[in-house]
Amino acid sequence: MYSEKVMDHFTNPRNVGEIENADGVGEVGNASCGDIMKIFLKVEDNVIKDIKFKTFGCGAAIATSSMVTEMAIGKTLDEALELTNAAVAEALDGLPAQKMHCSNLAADALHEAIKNYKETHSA
Amino acid sequence: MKRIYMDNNATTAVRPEVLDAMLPFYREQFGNPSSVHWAGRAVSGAVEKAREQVAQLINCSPAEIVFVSCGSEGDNMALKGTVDALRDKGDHIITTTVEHPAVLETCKALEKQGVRVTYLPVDHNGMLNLAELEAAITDKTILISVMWANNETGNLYPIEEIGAIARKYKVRFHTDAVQAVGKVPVDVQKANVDLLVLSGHKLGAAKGVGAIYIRRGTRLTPFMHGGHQERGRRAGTHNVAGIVGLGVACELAGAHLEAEATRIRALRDRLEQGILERVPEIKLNGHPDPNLRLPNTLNVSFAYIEGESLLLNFDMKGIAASSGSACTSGSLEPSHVMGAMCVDVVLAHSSTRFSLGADNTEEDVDYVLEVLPPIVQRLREMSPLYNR
Amino acid sequence: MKRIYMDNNATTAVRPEVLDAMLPFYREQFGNPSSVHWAGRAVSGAVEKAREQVAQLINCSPAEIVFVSCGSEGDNMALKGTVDALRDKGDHIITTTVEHPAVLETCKALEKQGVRVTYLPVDHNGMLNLAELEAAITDKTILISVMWANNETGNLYPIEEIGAIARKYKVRFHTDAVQAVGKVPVDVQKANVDLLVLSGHKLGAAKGVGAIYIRRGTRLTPFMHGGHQERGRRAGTHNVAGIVGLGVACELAGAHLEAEATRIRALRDRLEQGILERVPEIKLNGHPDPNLRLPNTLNVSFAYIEGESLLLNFDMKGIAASSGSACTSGSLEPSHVMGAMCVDVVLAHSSTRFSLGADNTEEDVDYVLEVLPPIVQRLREMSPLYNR
Ligand SMILES: Cc1ncc(COP(=O)(O)O)c(C=O)c1O
Ligand SMILES: Cc1ncc(COP(=O)(O)O)c(C=O)c1O
Ligand code: FES
Ligand code: FES
Repeated sequence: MYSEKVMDHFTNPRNVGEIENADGVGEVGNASCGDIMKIFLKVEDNVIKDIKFKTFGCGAAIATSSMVTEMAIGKTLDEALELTNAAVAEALDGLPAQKMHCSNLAADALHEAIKNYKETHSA
Repeated sequence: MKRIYMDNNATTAVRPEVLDAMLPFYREQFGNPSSVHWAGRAVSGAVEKAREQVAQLINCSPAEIVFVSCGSEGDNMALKGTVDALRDKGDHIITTTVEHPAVLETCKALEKQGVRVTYLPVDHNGMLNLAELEAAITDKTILISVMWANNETGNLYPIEEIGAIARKYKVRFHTDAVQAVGKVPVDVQKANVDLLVLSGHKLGAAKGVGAIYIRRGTRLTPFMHGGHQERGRRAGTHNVAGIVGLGVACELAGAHLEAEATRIRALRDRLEQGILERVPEIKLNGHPDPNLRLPNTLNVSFAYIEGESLLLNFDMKGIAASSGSACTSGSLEPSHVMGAMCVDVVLAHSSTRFSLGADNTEEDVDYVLEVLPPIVQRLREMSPLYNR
Repeated sequence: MKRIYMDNNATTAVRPEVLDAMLPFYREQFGNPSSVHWAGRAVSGAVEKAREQVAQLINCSPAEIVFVSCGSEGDNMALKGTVDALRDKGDHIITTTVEHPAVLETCKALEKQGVRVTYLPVDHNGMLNLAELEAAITDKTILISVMWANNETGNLYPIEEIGAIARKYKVRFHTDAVQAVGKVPVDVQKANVDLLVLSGHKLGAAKGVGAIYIRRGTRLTPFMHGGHQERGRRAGTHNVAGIVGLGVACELAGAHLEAEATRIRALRDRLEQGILERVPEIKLNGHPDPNLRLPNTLNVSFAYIEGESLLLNFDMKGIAASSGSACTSGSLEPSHVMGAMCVDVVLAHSSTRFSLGADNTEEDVDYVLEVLPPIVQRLREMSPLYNR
């Protein structure tokens, strides 16, 4: 059902955990439909220096979370904002059709975290 | 890698004796049992023998057995055939919120045709209130349909008592016994059921064959129209090999029922106790008394984690189980059975069913008990809902 | 004793390659294709491969194939599902008087629900008048259902032309192709059919499996309600082994279609010519041009004698064939197909179908030609209708 990349990220997820005193935190999804994603950012000079996630969800949800953290780290906030859900799914060599809704969360969670950073760090 | 199959409520391996019995009917005795000639004759005898074997397991007469293609067909036939046959008598069906989709979706389809359906709720343990059932009966009630055992929790319903209520009010009684037959004693006379459905692949026969018991004198409109097979009650060329195998599976199940139930119950109890001891923050789903569940079934929820990722991790260790999570179902909702029991939706997503079978051993159970706790812990540590 | 099976329109032996392909799915790859774990995954790939093989044989896309349990189920699904889905558009079905009971009895059941059905007559050769078909279409017509080939006579119907008429009037077109698929080229695109039914055991797969082609975009209410299998179009656990076998049978049939049709046609023609030469006072049933019939089918009536006694005599010589006689059917009427062709009722009782198959040889044909004439003669001499 899942590609090798998905299984790899599911089995050995990158950047799992929380960042204490994170500069930005984003949370999307709700438990009733099966997935919640939380992303934590450490930002320096507009660049994502560190990123961690926690996810409640299926294999696709965990793999997309892991993948989005890998893709975002080292990017400027503006570059990270351009990451799309589709790009995450593509980087995982695709997801099964019935799983596309999970992939619609990872980039959203990242964007939420950036938004949260900008709100709390403006001015 | 070790492979441990604990998903026998989803489907079972065909038993070796069953497969052996089936094989001659593909290339040697391949005739159509409806045919007059040599190729048909041998075969029709084999179908009739299987009918006797099935009848014996559930204590009915062979003429009351009709072969069908699966449990779902049996349930469709029981419900739709009753509504069509008894339309003049009434338009009301009573069933439960925890039935298999084969019953629930059929009821929904019947509702579109104007049939009224009462879906009885269950309590937190998944059990019915029989006073409520009795109170739901009206003079328009034509059918009560309650499953013998629930596929997700293994809960056993009080079929004899429901049969007595049905008889008291002269309402027809159907039971989906797909999960019960072969696992626990099933006696249609004692239980006073009028219609009962079973499915081969849940008891060691092949996929693609099942049977419905139709009590003598029960008017039931055919579901499958066409040829005269099954005395006009089910059209379509007989799945001869499948039917022969179902007969043998029923005979085997009957011969070893008690011993096998005892053996499997001990394994299940060991698994249940072991998990409860080793993993904190879990919830047992279904009746807390394991004797009020099928001997092979255990359903537990692991707080904070989701079922599919749990199953995938089990799978990587060779363990096959199943989950009530929405993420494994193809729909967006977690198990309707968990919902009916008012299991918290997050816990419903992590509900995990272990259903043991003929091939499981104590070593299998111990292996599961060994690998399960660290998997749960690892997933919990990834979960935003979990706070140590 | 020699055993010569010439009843392949009733059912066929499972081909050895098909059985080989099926065997791993009973005890090794026994999982439920809907399951997430190892036991389910391998199996779901196998089901999808079979879907492609079936699709290829009839030139459609795999997503347009739904697996069912037999031809009868397919026909029930096509007709009942159409009526339910298109009830708002109309209430009229056009079919023929020579359809299989799976279509005819379903139509009769639908008539009880208020559906109007036109049963098109056939001529003495069993053929349709397409002008009559066209004239029967009204703005309430929701379905035309005409079989691709007749099971008793082997007559081939002009499906492409009927498809063109259906398209012209924008009426849905279903064809029962149970006898055609695997014997003659079947192309759903060319023929412009919307629904097509086939059955495994008529083409070397097992009994208990079939398929329905549902053209993309064709609204069809499910016949079997329940689980999400087959993308919600057919509930019930997949008959995995049967489906895998059906796939292989379709692939084999496609690979050898022309060569095998030519070979079998030659045998059938030899049998046909031989009988016509050797036995006086017989009548060929169906189209006189053997090329307008299935390559494997011959149906003849032997004046003055009754079919069951003929079959029993054949049987004593090891020959398996079938008859349109009432005495073999379980009903009191001789074949409705013979009736529709206005075959004299006494001749209908002696109508005898020889349907050849993969295992038949020239020796088989010659053996039949040798034993048949004296049997016919002996029975005629016992008949009060016969006066030399
Ligand atoms: C033309 C035709 N349609 C339908 C059927 C029914 O197929 P099945 O026996 O697989 O239900 C048959 C065979 O019996 C047939 O010959
Ligand atoms: C309780 C119950 N009823 C009905 C069914 C349907 O049986 P089948 O898959 O044979 O159609 C199942 C199994 O899936 C079941 O567990
Ligand atoms: S989290 Fe439910 S399908 Fe992915
Ligand atoms: S003559 Fe005996 S059944 Fe017809």
